[in-house]
Amino acid sequence: MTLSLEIEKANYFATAAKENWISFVSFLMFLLAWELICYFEIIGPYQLVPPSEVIVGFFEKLRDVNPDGALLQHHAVASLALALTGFVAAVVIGVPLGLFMGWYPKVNLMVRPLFDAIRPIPPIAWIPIAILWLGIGMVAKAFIIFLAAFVPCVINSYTGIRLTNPVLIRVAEIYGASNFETFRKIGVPSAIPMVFTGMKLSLNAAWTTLVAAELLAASEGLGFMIQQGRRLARPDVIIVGMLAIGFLGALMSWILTQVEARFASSRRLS
Amino acid sequence: MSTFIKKYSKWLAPIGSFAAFLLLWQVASLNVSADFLPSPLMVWDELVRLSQTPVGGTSLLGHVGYSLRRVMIAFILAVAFGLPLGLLMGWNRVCDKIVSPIFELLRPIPPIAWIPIAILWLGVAEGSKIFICFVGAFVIMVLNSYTGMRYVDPLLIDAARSFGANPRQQFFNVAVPACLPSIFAGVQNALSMAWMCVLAAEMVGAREGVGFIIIQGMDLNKSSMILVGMILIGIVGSLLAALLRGAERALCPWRSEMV
Amino acid sequence: MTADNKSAYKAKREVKVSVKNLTKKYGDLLVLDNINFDIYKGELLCIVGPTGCGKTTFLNCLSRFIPITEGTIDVDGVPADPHIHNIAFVFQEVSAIPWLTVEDNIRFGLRIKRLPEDEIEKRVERMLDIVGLTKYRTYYPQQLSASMEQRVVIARNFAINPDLLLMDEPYGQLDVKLRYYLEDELMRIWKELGSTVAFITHNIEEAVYLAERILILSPKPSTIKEEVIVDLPHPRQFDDPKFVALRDYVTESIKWW
Amino acid sequence: MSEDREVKIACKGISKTFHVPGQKKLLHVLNSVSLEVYKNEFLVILGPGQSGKTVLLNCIAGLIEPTQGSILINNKPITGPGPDRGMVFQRYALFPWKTVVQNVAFGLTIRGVPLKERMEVAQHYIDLVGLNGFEKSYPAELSGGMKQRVGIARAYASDPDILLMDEPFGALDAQTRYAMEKELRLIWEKEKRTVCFVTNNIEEAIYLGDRVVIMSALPGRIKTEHNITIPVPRAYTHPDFLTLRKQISEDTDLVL
Repeated sequence: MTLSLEIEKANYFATAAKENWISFVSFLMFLLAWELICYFEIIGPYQLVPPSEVIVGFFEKLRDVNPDGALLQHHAVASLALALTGFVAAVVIGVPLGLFMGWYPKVNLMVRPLFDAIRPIPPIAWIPIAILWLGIGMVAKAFIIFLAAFVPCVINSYTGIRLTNPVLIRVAEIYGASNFETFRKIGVPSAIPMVFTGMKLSLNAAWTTLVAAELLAASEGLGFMIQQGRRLARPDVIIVGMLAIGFLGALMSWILTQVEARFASSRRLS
Repeated sequence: MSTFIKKYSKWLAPIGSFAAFLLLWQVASLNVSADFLPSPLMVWDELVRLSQTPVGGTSLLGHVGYSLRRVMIAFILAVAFGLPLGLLMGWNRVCDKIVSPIFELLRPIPPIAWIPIAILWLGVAEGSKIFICFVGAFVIMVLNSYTGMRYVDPLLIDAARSFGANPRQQFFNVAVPACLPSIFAGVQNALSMAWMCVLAAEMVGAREGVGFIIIQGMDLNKSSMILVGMILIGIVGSLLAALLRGAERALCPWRSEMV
Repeated sequence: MTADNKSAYKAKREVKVSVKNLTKKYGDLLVLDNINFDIYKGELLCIVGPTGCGKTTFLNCLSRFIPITEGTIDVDGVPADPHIHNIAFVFQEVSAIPWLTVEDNIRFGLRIKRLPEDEIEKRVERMLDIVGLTKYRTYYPQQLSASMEQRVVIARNFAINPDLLLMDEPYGQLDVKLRYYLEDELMRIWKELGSTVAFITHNIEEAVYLAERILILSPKPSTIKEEVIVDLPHPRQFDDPKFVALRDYVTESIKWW
Repeated sequence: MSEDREVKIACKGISKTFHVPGQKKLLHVLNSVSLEVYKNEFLVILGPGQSGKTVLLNCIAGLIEPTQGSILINNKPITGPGPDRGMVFQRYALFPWKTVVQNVAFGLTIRGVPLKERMEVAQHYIDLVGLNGFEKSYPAELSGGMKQRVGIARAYASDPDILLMDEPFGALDAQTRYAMEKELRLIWEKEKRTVCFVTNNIEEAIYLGDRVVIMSALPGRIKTEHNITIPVPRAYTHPDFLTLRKQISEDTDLVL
């Protein structure tokens, strides 16, 4: 009866909830240290600004287009729009492709050559050729983001369906189900948890690649904003931009987790 | 014939798929103008040319050497700091409570978003590039070793305790070996992340490295140079990954049958 | 075990499944060696063999999951085929589909068989009642105990009114007291629905407790070593001398430990 | 017969309640269990699946702290796990990265016994459980029965006074289980220790136990006790064996 051992371990970390004050204190210490480093100018004002100035900078950026020529919200919307288009396209194409590749060996043989060639090359390495092919506009960036998000979707859907419990496949076969019916009724549902993992990874990849693309060639977006912040030695703009990128990335992942939880609870995926 | 296939089938599939890819590329390059998509042969000639004449003052191999040096320094530092921190956070509740708030603040920021501030702090030279690769690899190393430690089977810890093992023995003799598989997964992911970050850093501002080559190709509008760079990046990346998989199989023999 | 009680047993029964010189080789490793036997309509046949006698391979051949090297398997005189015949299989591992409720699990096989909806609903209600899970119809498998989950699987398999129900040691991991209870329940369902059941197990006492007839497999390469008729009324007592004699007889034939 | 025998383990009013994480309700698993185990006695604790018998065993092992009550070994209260009690687990709990001989010698490694001596002791117990020839194998390469032999050898090798066995044969098929029961009884006759053996299988309890203690369903408490006087080696279909089995079968609860 492993019940007792799991409970002991869970209690070990759960009862620690009342020790959250340690986290609170350590976070305060971190901010304090940061404030003091700037106060005593251990790192110069042109390289680092204290948290207080970052907060001020954040509210300013919501109203002031300087120095990069657009409000924070505008950059954020531009980045989100671009990342999500690439991400959604990758999911819509990548997930079904991964599922079919995992289930039907013939499909796998057909797609494998192209896929294995793309995979080892990091998405960021595609930026130059994409810009050469599609110019520095939105299309090139969307293509790069699509590529970045596409690979994890395919890999995880492929792995997910190949890890289907063989006993359940036999359950369908014994009742005389066709291969496609077994794919639809057993393969796909059991792959769903891994598909969601893949979507989270590809969302992360899309968001990372977006920043890279905006650093290199963009006229708007959070990546462009922090690059301008560097060119104009405005560490407050850079840090605000970085925190915004981090926050939005985390927010999108959190939303995806909620969708998965609701989806799984309705289908009780263990 | 069938025994031949069975014996070499492990190699046949990758070779077959590579040959099919080359064919696909050749056909595609025929009906598209060369400066958009050069044929495999043109890229091969470019590779030969580049390996003789230096680009921006450094030979092709020199560029790869620069990139690898940056990746390796950052990777080793990330493992040296990230691995112990991750294991400790997973094992000790207090340490987890102290570090995780700061870690959770920095974790969602993609390593590439650190490039501007890194250049501001450490200039365009080696320092900022190594720092960016370090950030990327470090976060992944901490995460994988932390998760590995938290998912160690409590039964193994209790087995050790039943023999009177003290906490130090439980940690070193049982917990760490038990999460070796996730540590190796972390090491492999950290290296591939470092490899990606060095590209980004070099593309934003560098005079050497594979990232520089593909940006140079873009600036000179020479697609064949870009493709040479991309193929190099793909090959070196895969070699690094294969190297680590070999190391894992050597260091964890018990896993070889299971894997 | 005399010859006459075998012929008397077989005289009044109709053959449902007949297996003729079934042989299975993996490469040149012989696993099943020329197995011949029949299963009679509405019979509860138990097949028992020593550990490692190729029981799983035998089952996979019988259920057509893997091709057989030689020999034939006929159901009602026609070569067995899951697409034509109603073959059902209760696996050793619990095989309730995790993302389907109890009632949808039972509907699963019926839907694949493309039965009309009203017939499906009728059978689902009946099976829920027989296994006593009507109260739990909207539960998911993880919310049930292991024994209840196994009963969902049994209900799902009996629901399609199988020509042949194969059961691979379904109660192997359960509490002993629980196993007696579920074995009695299986007997009840089997009598009520009159299905043909082939129950395969390593547990000799379980085989003697359930079976009308027992086939004993030899060690690898396995063949039918012996056939034993169990002419005791159900439910049987494990301390009844005749039961104990039969159990000792079968144990001696298999004993390797 | 039990007055003059030395008491090895004494459990006094052991209760255990778990806070189930995520739910507010408390789970009462043990309800003031008192039990004495005599020196070199093969005691079997029999109970249905969910009866807290494993938690009781873990309390004796010191891996779980009881909410109330105390446990004395050689009349001294225990403070936690210790090498005087060796444990065999249902799910084996072997170290996958160690070979068979390294697993068996684990207890001695923990105590810092020099290598040469460790290997000799480990080899003795590997021969005792019939695993010679498998010293260099990894757990992943062994069958269920062989894995449990490693578990038994490992527990014996650290020379404990007490062996605590948590449904060790629960995952084996019926025939391998008979083989392991016979094997364990032979090993125990050769190297006597005080044994606490937990199981839900009635035949196994009667075949192995000098005394069988029966626990109720959750919250577990001691219902009754039977002394097994059938001469060893015991036959599962012996009339006395069967009558005792019928009696005990009535005492155990059915948990659906």
